Amino acid sequence: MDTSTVSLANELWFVPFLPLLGALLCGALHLAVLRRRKAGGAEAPLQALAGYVACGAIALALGIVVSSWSTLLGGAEAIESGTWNWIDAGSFDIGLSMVFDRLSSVMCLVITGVGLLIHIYSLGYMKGDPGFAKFFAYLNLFVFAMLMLVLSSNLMGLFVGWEGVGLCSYLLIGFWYEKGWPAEAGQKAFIVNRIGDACFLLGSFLLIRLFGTLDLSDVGASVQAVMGEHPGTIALAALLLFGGACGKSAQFPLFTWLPDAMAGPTPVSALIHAATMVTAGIYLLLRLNPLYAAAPSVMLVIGFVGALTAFIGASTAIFQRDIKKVLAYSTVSQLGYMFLGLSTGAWAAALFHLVTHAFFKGLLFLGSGSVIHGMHEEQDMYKMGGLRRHMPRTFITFVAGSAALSGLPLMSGFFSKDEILAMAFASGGLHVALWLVGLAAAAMTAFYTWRMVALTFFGKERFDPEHVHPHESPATMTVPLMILAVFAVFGGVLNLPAVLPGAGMLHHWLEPVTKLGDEILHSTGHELHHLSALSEWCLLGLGSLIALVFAHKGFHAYTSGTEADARARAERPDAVGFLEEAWRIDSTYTRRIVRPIKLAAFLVASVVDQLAIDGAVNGAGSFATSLAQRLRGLVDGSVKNYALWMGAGAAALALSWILI
Amino acid sequence: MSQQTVAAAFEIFDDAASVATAPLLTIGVGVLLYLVCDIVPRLRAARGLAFCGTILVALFFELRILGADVVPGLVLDKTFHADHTTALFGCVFLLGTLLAWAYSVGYYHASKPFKPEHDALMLGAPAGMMLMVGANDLIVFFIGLELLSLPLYCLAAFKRSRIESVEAGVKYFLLGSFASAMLLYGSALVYTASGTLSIPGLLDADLSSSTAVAGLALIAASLFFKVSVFPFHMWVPDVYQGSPTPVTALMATGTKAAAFGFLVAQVMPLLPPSGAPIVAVLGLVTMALGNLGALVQSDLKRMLAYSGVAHAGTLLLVVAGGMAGADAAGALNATLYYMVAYVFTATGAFGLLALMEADGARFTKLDSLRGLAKSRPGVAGAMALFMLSLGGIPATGGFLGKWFAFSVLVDAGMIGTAIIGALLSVVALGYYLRVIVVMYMQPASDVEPAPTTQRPMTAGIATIVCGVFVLATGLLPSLFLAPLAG
Amino acid sequence: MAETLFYLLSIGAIACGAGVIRARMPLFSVLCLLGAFFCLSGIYLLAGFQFLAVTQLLVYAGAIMVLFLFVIMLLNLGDENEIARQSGIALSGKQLAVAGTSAGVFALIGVLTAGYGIAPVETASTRASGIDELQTLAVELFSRYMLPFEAASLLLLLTMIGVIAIAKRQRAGEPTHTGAGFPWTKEPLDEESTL
Amino acid sequence: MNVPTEHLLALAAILFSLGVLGFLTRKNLIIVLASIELMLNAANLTFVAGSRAWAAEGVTGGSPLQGPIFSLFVILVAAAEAAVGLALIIALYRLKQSVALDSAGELKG
Repeated sequence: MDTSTVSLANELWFVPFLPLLGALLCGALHLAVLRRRKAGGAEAPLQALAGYVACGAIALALGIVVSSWSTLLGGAEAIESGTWNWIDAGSFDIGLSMVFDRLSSVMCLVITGVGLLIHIYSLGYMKGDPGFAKFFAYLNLFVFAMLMLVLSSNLMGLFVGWEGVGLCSYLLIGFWYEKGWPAEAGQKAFIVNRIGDACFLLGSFLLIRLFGTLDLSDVGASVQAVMGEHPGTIALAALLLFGGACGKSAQFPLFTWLPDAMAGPTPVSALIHAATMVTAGIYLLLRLNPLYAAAPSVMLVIGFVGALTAFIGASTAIFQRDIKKVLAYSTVSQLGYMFLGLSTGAWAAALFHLVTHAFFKGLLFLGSGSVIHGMHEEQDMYKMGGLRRHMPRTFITFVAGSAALSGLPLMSGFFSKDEILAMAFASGGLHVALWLVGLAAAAMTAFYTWRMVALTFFGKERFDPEHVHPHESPATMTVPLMILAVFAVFGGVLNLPAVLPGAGMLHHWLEPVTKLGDEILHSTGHELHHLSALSEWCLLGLGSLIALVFAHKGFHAYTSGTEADARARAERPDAVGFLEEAWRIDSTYTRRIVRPIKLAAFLVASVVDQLAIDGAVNGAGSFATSLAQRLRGLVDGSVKNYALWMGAGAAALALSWILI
Repeated sequence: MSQQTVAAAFEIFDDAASVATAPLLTIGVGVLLYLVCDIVPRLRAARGLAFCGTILVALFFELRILGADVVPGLVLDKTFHADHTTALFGCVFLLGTLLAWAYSVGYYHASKPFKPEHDALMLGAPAGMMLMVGANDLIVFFIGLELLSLPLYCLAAFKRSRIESVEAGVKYFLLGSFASAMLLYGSALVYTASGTLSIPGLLDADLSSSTAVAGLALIAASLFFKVSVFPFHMWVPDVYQGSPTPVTALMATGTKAAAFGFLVAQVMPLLPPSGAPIVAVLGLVTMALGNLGALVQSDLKRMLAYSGVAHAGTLLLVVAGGMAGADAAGALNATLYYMVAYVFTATGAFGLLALMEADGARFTKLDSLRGLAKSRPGVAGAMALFMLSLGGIPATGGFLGKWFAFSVLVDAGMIGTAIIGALLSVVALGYYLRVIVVMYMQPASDVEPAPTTQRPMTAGIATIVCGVFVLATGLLPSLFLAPLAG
Repeated sequence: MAETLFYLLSIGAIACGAGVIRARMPLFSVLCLLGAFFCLSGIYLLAGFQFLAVTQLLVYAGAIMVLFLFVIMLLNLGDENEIARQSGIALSGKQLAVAGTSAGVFALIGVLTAGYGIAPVETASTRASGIDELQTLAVELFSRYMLPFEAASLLLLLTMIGVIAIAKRQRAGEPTHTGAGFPWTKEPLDEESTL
Repeated sequence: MNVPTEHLLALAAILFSLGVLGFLTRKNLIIVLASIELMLNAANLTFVAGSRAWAAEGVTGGSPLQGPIFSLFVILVAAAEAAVGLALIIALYRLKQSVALDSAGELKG
């Protein structure tokens, strides 16, 4: 990086480490709580203290982020902290520093800003929970890991954060483990993510092989030099890293964990599974934009995956009954849009959507949390209805968020989504087909969003008024909602379309980061095409039209109640079922992949049995367990058998080496 | 003539040799001192001191080599060598032995009268390990191997009133002797083909004849037995489970590290490159078997044994990478780093089990850990840390070990193998997480009262040391890598 | 003459080896082993390795054999019922096939070595005093191989300690757990030693 | 003695595979132990054959001596191994009143 535009600032280390300190303090407070509980003392003051410590840590981090950001506004390209020489292995060194540049500043503002609001919200939401202090410890730990992820100067440090957020996500999804299924959902999330992480690691090894470094700026700078020599390796590395992003950002085919992750407390869903962690994949691709620019075939794959995910997610959300499931599938779908944007080389558009999505989806999750809180932990929308009278503040903010999500004109989501779609349209070729898919998904988005609003807040009250008394949430919860609502409505000004005055702020802001990627795209002839003002206006109009029409349809069909669903179920049971179960991808995994493997494993295991093992072992349960159970027969306790394997193994090894 | 002999001996035992063998001699003298302390009634109180003192003095000598700019290198007519790598290995062996010993304090009940014998045997073990990694001659290696193995056979059966322990000893002994016989026959074949037993000599010799290849294969097979690789791994779960837990800790870590050290540093360059795919397949199968085996265990010791098998599979992939042409120094460093991290992690995990057994909960079933986070948060926290490290979560040593291991594979161009291996290691996290789930997310079992009795201070210190090293290997790798780079 | 003797001794060694693994009684097996040692010792002598031949006889025949016989007597393994229970082969047909094949492969490896082409040795016998002259051996052992030599002494010491600790007669009152399964699930914990 | 090295090696190979066969098939621990000794002796014989061949090749220095030295160490270790093995057999016999191999089969899975 050019030193003249970089200023040194060691205070950047505090940005991630303040939350870490907060996490440690909260952990200690949790232990103190446990001790006091055993002694029978009052634990509430300690719990409350933990909450304030956690919020304070995030607030301080936000303070540093804002002051550093003002330095950037003053014209600096990046601020970098001193380097910590992490690994020094002679030929291969990794020095870690915190880099606060145009891209990470935006991410940090979102993480600490939205994070602080969600922390404050949690003060109210988690009140009275016995694990209050533990919750904040995890939450702070998560923010630490996420900040590490976006601030690290190299891929290794990024990966530490990457795994760290996964771990915290696991801990937080399984937070209410007493219920049983959250613990399982947490494990599923972690393990599906690990598949992606394995790809990530291998991708980074390939980068080491290509560039001899993992320093992100060096990698970006040296792509151009080697792209002519090793196009295959570059594409493979890019693809593997994208595999990692697929896991973390819940893209097809690894998205199945995200809906299950809703087992966690709602603030967790808002912070981790909507606003921040799931966008890590987008961040990774943005950060490595020169690499992806140099691998056009991978870019196309990303576009397909993104569009497909957007479509699957949106169509699945249509018939969900659980309000958090609607939002979860919606998140999957919106992340798909971001990847679609990236695949066209519209880096800024993807980041723009990431930011607006953090606002409105964070808002919607928190709003749904407020609803759930007010409805005594009820998540089924069929048992809601007419809530606007009972919780007006939640209602208004929720509607604002929904407007943004569905892309109603002039809302933040409208601009960001339209920019992605416009870019896809402008790219021409296959991207036009992807644009059509995205357009269809946008229509469905408008539909399911307003269906959700109608089912929740309008129509008859479908709950039992004897037992359920809906009430508005406390101010700690509603104030963050209102703040987020303001951002969700007006966030669009960050990056207005070119035809409006003050356009493309974010685009210009990001230019230093994406310069290399754009250059490579330019040199390979894949550069961004610009639309004429007329076609841009047309696209904006088309987007507004679709959003308005389908929002109206969705709202209108469901204000009266749930009859529309019942009718659809009666007429097309198969189609509805198919959509409800997320295109049955999860069960397809079981049927198409797990079962044949099981069968093959069974065959192999029985052959092995025939050769050397007496007595079959009863295998049951999942594929791995049943295979493992069969393999237990290998270790049957008989020395003779072990010796036979050894003798035969040694003989076979010797023979094979001689013969090869 | 006799004068000539003495002169030859003095000539060969030069300054470099004395520096290189100082840790070994310390151990030898230490064992004798320990026995003297045990025999003389007045000195019995000083036995612990003798044990720790010996280890610490030996550790000092190893650190002296580690810190020196000029290493002794090949000494004693090229039969032994000492450099930064062997010194670091030596430190790990000594510390591992000390930790295993710390966990053994207060562990034995019925066999307590024989505790001094136990300690003497344990004290001799690191000498065998150091001989193994420093060996540059098959004779030296063989004696080192036996110096390690024979005491371990006895230690495995040390709870001689329990059938499980004796059975573990018998199984380990029989299969170990079989492996030794293969090693000897293999060495004999290699010697017949090449006329030398020294590794530098073998590096120069032509080893392409089928005799030599068969001999190398048998040597490799016996090493594969020691490091527990398919199809030589089946003894591991039985022996680890049956042996006294502190002995298991030593067996699982030190033996494996020493055998891998010799395998990667000395044998790997001799192996035929065309055999690399077979070794890679063995590694993958081992990983699969280890992980799947661990998945269904309800006994923690057994689960950790299978997990150790899986880890051995990962490292065997490094060997395959080295055979296929990856940078040999890189492969050795990767192995060393992996093993450093693994030794402290696994010793800690096994040690905590020993601690809980000693406390009175005389079993190592997974269920007996239920609710541990509430009853003993410290033990649970340490255990969780070790599990995360074994699972390869960043900021722990286990992660960096895996990182280096897989980067060797990619360096060798074995990307397909690397992908399968990385995916297989995904499965592993399932059972490590289960331990954490059981400790943190399940209510205490009502059948078994929470273990509460004596907690030897040594075990506490050992756990802290393990924990610190696990984190240090994860966060400050330079500490361990810097001496190797120079 | 020497050649004939070698082949006779070879046949004797193989026959004794077969006897070791075919014997019904452990005692007979061990005696066959003794025979094999004698034959091999003779071969070493013929090949010019006097010291090795002597050591073979001293250590194997003199020490190891006595140990074997001692244990057989101690455990009273000559008893007819015992033999019926413990002799024989505990393998299924498939396992036997695997064992036979593995052993066959090892033999094959040895035969392969026959083709590797070191010329027939004619000059070795000209070395009158043999290859392993005691003096040269000693020099080598105390110089080049001093480290394994010293380590071997430690090895013997530790082995002695270990063997004593394991095989020593149980003290009265020392609990014994012989049950099937995991005794600690059924029995009370080990009490403190009742030395 | 004017015998080709190959014959020595072949004898060793036969003895080794006999030992392997005994080790893999027999049930009685004493006989299994005896089979191990047989294997070790086969290795020794191979060392002797190699040493003799390299001495005849005119290789000077320590190299032809390495074989017999290794053999000496093997004999030493064999004695130690036999002692440990027999001690373990005694320990097992105490608990199980048997020296059959399958009496050690509690641990499995």
